[in-house]
Amino acid sequence: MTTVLKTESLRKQFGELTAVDDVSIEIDDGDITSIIGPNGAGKTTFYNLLTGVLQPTAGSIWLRSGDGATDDGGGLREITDAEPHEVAQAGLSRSYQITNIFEGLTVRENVRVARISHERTRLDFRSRATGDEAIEADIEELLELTGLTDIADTPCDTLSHGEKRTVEIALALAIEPDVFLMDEPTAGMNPTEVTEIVSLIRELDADLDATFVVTEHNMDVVTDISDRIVVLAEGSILADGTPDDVLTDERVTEAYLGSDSV
Amino acid sequence: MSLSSLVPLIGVSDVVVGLSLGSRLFLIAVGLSLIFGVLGVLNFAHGGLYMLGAYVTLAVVTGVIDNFWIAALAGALAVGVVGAAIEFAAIRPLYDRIDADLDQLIVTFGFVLIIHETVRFVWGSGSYSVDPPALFDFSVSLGGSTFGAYRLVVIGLAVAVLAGLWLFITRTYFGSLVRGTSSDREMASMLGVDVPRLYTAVFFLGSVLAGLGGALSAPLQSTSPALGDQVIIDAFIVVVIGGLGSMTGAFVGAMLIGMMQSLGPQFISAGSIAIPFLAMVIVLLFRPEGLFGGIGE
Amino acid sequence: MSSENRSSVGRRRFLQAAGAGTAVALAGCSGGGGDDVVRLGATYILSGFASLYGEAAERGLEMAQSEINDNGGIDGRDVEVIVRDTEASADTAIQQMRSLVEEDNVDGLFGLDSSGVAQAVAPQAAELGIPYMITHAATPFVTSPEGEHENSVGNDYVFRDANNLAQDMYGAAQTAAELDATEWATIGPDYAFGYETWDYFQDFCAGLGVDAEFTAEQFPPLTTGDYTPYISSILDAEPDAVITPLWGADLTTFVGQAEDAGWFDQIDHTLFSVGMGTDLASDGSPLPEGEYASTRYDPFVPDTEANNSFRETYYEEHETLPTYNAEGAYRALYLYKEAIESAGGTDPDAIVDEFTGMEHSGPVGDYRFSEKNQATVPAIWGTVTYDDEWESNVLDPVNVYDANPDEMADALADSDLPTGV
Amino acid sequence: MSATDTGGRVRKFGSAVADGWTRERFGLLGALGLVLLAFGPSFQIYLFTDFLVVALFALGFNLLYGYTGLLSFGHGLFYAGGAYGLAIVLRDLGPVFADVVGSGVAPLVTFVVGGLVGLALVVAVAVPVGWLSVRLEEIYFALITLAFGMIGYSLIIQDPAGLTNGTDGIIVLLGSVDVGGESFRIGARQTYYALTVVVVLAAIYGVWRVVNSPFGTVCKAIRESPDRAAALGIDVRHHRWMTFIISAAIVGIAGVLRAGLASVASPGLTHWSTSAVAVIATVIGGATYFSGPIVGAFIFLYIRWGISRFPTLDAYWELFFGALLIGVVLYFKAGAVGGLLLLRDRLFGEGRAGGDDGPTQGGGGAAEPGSSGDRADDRGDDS
Amino acid sequence: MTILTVDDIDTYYGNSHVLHGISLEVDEGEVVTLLGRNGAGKTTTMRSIVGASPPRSGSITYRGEEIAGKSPDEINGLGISLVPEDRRVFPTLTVHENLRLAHNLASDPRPVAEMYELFPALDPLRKNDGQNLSGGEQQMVSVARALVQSPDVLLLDEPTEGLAPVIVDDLREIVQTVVDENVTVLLTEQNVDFAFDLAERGYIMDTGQIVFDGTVEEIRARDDLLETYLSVGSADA
Repeated sequence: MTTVLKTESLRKQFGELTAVDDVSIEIDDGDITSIIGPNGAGKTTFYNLLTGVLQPTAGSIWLRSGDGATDDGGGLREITDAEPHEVAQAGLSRSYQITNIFEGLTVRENVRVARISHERTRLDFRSRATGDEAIEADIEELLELTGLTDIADTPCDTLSHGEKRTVEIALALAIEPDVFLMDEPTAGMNPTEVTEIVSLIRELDADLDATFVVTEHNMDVVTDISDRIVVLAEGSILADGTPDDVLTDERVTEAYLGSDSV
Repeated sequence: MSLSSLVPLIGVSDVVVGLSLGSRLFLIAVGLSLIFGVLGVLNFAHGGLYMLGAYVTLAVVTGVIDNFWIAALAGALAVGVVGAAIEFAAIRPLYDRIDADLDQLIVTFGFVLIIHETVRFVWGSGSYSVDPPALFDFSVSLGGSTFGAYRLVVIGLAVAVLAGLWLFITRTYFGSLVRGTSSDREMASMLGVDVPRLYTAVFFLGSVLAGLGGALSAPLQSTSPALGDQVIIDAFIVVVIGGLGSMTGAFVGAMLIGMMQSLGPQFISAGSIAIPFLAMVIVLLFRPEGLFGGIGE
Repeated sequence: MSSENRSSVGRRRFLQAAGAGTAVALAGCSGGGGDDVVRLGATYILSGFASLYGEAAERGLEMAQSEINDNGGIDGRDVEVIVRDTEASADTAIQQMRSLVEEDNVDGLFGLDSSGVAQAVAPQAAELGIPYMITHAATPFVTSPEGEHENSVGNDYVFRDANNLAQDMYGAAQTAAELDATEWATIGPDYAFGYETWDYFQDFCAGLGVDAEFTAEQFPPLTTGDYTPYISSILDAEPDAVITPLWGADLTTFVGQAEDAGWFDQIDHTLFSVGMGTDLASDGSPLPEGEYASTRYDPFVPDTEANNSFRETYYEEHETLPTYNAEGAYRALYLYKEAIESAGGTDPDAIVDEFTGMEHSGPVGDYRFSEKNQATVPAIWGTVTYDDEWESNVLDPVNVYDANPDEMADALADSDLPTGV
Repeated sequence: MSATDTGGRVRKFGSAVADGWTRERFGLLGALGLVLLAFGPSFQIYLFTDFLVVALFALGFNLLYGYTGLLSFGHGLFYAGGAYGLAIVLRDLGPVFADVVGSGVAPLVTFVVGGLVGLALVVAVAVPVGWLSVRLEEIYFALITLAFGMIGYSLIIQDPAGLTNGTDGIIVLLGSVDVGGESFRIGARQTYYALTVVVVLAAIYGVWRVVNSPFGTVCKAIRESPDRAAALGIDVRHHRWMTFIISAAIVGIAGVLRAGLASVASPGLTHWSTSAVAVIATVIGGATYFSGPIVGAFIFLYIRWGISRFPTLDAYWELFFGALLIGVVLYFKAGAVGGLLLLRDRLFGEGRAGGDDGPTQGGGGAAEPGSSGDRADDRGDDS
Repeated sequence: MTILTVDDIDTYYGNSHVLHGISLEVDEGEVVTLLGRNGAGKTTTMRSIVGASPPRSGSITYRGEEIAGKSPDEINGLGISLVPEDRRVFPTLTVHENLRLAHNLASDPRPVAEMYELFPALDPLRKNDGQNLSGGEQQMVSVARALVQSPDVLLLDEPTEGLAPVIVDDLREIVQTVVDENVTVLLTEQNVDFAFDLAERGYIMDTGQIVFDGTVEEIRARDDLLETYLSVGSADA
């Protein structure tokens, strides 16, 4: 197993509040790692640090470099102060807890934007957006993979919530990330949609050579998909290990159920 | 040119004029800033409301009662009512939109045109002058220069408005409603604040201040329909420099710009009117929250 | 308590407008020409800081229009005038002018208040092939043939029935010569007219041997709200006298603020070059008594039947003395009447031919158009005095300087500025 | 993709240059109309030329507003930049060119050089101004562009460099070309109309290509969600900057044409109230449609002209546009083009799934024009 | 008698379907708890009741009156006050201003002074700005701000979250005092001990639905429920 994403003593302070406190974590290639924790545990802040939306107060973030240019011995490159788009270009992609897609565009156009970005043709002013056959073929493939082919030409603002969540994932996948962060992929879904998305994630994990980091409230989903679970509480890592180990950990149960004895 | 060689050139009247220009700007800007701070609306029509205040004052003074102070009060209140009506009819429906702030800017720009044309229709295109209240209609000589006594009155009134408004916002119950709602609209609403009504009230208050500014400034300038278009841009500069939403900022920003306008012509012959805009750009780039921040600051 | 400069012609404009609308429809069908009216287009500032000039001009042209139409029209045809707003902008003025010529098929144009606008408009008159009688804008460059000076835009189609800036400054320099003042300053609007006034004044002073030094100048932008900073700056220079071409609402604002700043106590003489265009129209009296002002037409000089009856009729209707704007516009209609009647039709080139070198007489007196299409009217300067009978400021005493083109040219011999006469 | 035949009607210009059978037909009809107009009444040619110029101005403005969501209140700066570039070259270099290339073709050479200088000037200004401005968003972007526009305005009217002739502006006389005994005036009504048609159509085609290029697609995505775009590896600020420059250049071309048409480069062009014309036209036409600013400019100029036939109304013409602007923003945010498309859907029953509410009644009170399908800007040439 | 009835509501955030047909009832004077993990829909249920996230379908009646669709301030005016999960103390208002604001908006409030007796720790902080308070202090202000309105129904959303155990004990006592005054309380908690101490009945929520309802004793007796829906324990275990 090689490490593809690593944080070292990552800390984020908002005024007096320490949202993420000294988090060091190494994510292994090909794993599905779930990050869970009660509300306010710092999961979203952690994501925002990883993706460059927030700058850490202290600590560093490292990502496996696709182009071989590294500045440490382990094939990793530091992305601590990178801007969001630089992080994405470096190979870290995310989906959002609150659906964040290009609502006014069709499903196909959404994916096209991502492919254009990935293929670095985004500053091409002159050719047709639809003119690159390789990109169009990739789009078809991605739509196929995520099961969106039938609704490819529907404007996203008319999709159901579940369909939008799927587009969200398709977008994140389209830039062929090394590491794929999913922030509550099942948020706001009905049970049928949840089932569908879980099987999609499983299929993707099987088909793609990507690493997944998932936050999730739905424990069914977590236990279903995870190779490894990391529990955050009050900004720090409370537990880290296989699902079996973590879910039987007493401290974890207490953190969730709450207890005067904590 | 060194600073020491400049200083003797600045006379007492330059300072008084600068402060009175600043006071005028403050009276325009403070309502604009208040409305932005609480409602998040950048009211392009604020200059129009200011102009309307001057016209109503003029109309009252010439047609109803020959008392400047009563007329100014009437002007301020009438403009407040107009402002509240604008908020109620055209701005309120936009609060929940996704890109509300630009829509609101465009709608208030529509009112710039409507107020301007309505004023022209009623009062014509000509310009009017209003005499200062008789009590202050004389010139003061100080340090070798002469200026109208009313300028001092305006400076005093601006300080009084700042103080009054500051006390109102920080010391009264209504003020705490305004501050609370501006920081967390939904929580205020869940505690029982009728937020739309409060917004209308704040817009009314901001408009009253615009009207009052127009009324009090009327004796210092000629009143014409173009007045609103000129002052709104100055007001934008002031609130950006002072910090959108900050009353103290509006005051300091206004005084800075006032002094620039007063001294500019003496030191820079060409390009002087670009300087306030340059200041605005610099503040926007390096300190977009302005030199002061926050409502009630 | 307050002074007011307001038009009362709105309603009449509306009636006229309704007429214009129908006329257009007809003209559209018939392709223009062959109408039973003579249609003229006028472009003045009807909105904004200088709208009072346009409004005064409207009074004058309406008076001439009704006189002419009541007396058999022009060769039996009624005269109709379509008035448009230039908004003091060259862009708008040119658009209005094209619309008047191409949409409304007017037979001739007149008007223009702003010098800057006039300079942009002049070449358009030639391009559209339509005579343009300027009645107010004073820049000499529109009656200075193209090529004479780098700014010259004069051409065959552009005429001016009022005196120009050079004529006016010729009078100003003569006035200066009689005053006990050596240090001079100016405060003028920040555009060509402001600068040209100062340039001509200095050059005429030099050319006429006036003992004068020019020590300070301020050019605030148009529609400045508060002139006080500029006023302080001039006062700091302590000149003996100041000449100011401020006009429109700017002048009103300036005078009020200058009084507050003690201007008229500290400066011996102030010469208002556009003062009487504003002063008489308002019911207040913005110009302080005892200062100097020029006019391009004086309601009491010359003391002729034409002038006296014009003044009386105008006063009866509007309860105010006629300004030079009113007189210039009034006379423009008579100029067109005379040209069309003697040309026997409304062919633009024929009208232009008639205007060229025409000798004419009106309230302003007898004059002719010079070879540069400029009316040879005298410069008039006088002392501002309040007249109880007319309840208005008038010029008294008034000095008439016969602005002889040759003498003016001599005075400017060392200058590169053209006389435009 | 849904049929574009009927939608093409409101996209006359986009269609006129596009492939496809029906588009070709509409293109031909449009071209015929444009040619026929050249023989119309002189003033109508002038008015239509004016419309084309304002349409290009608004289209350039909307490249930034409609496609990246940045509302500029300072595009008058670039409108004026083009105009002054041309005017200064005509004034100062016209005689020089006459000496170099001979007086016969000099006016044409001067005009072309002037136009290019105007364009270069605009780009030279837009590069730094844009770089600084795109650091800000929303209301702050509107304010900083307003400030930049007014800095330009101040410098033009105070003219510290002695170039702009202050408040009076610069007279623009295009002159006549004499070649082999034939002589024609560049500024003559038909000539200038033809020239404007060619330049504006070419510019519109260029914009259309940009909008439908990979770059344009990315811009649309940025408009919809900047942070999402960044998370896909798109440098949002850089894209906005590039768009700003292209937008300014298009507006600069419009400014060059404006100066020749108006025969004057006046400082009013820089003033924020001129920038507002682009805002008005775009909002009225519909900012999320490619053709929105063009239709908006048409409505703006022809209503304006209609009003001008009635001087009493004319005196208060801005009142109508104020009311129209408020009405459109409040009740019909998709603008005129959105309205036409909705009408078409109603008439021909070409609604599509989920479009039953129409574009103005999005859920939660958020009336997003983008919620309608059939958005001209979003369609490439695939169909 | 029933004071608050939620009947088959569906609530969305935009397109996101968060509540799927939630129904519950609360009797006057009763303490009812809503249990469930993060994201189960507890907060959204609270927000639906107070009008901050109105349901798209279904009805909510308070004392027999339909309140779904009323604005938050109207609902508050009927006697329902919420202590939100994230406290939401007005940051630029002092403690006293926070309380006075709520006090003045209520039709029949308790005296503000009473709140300082109930929360003695707040007394010395009267003039401190909301933004300068610790998390526990903010929670006290938030609860006091609701109590000062003397509501008939008090909604407490995760009141113990992030509080030190000592403060949790204080809070329990205070809520108990209020309950003794016959105020109806609807309480969401992840801290089940706290909830069980106070509540008589409870609903368990998961993924936007009610999966169980019963008395506290019934819930307590069902370890499987606790495992499945409240802890992180394996669902399919």
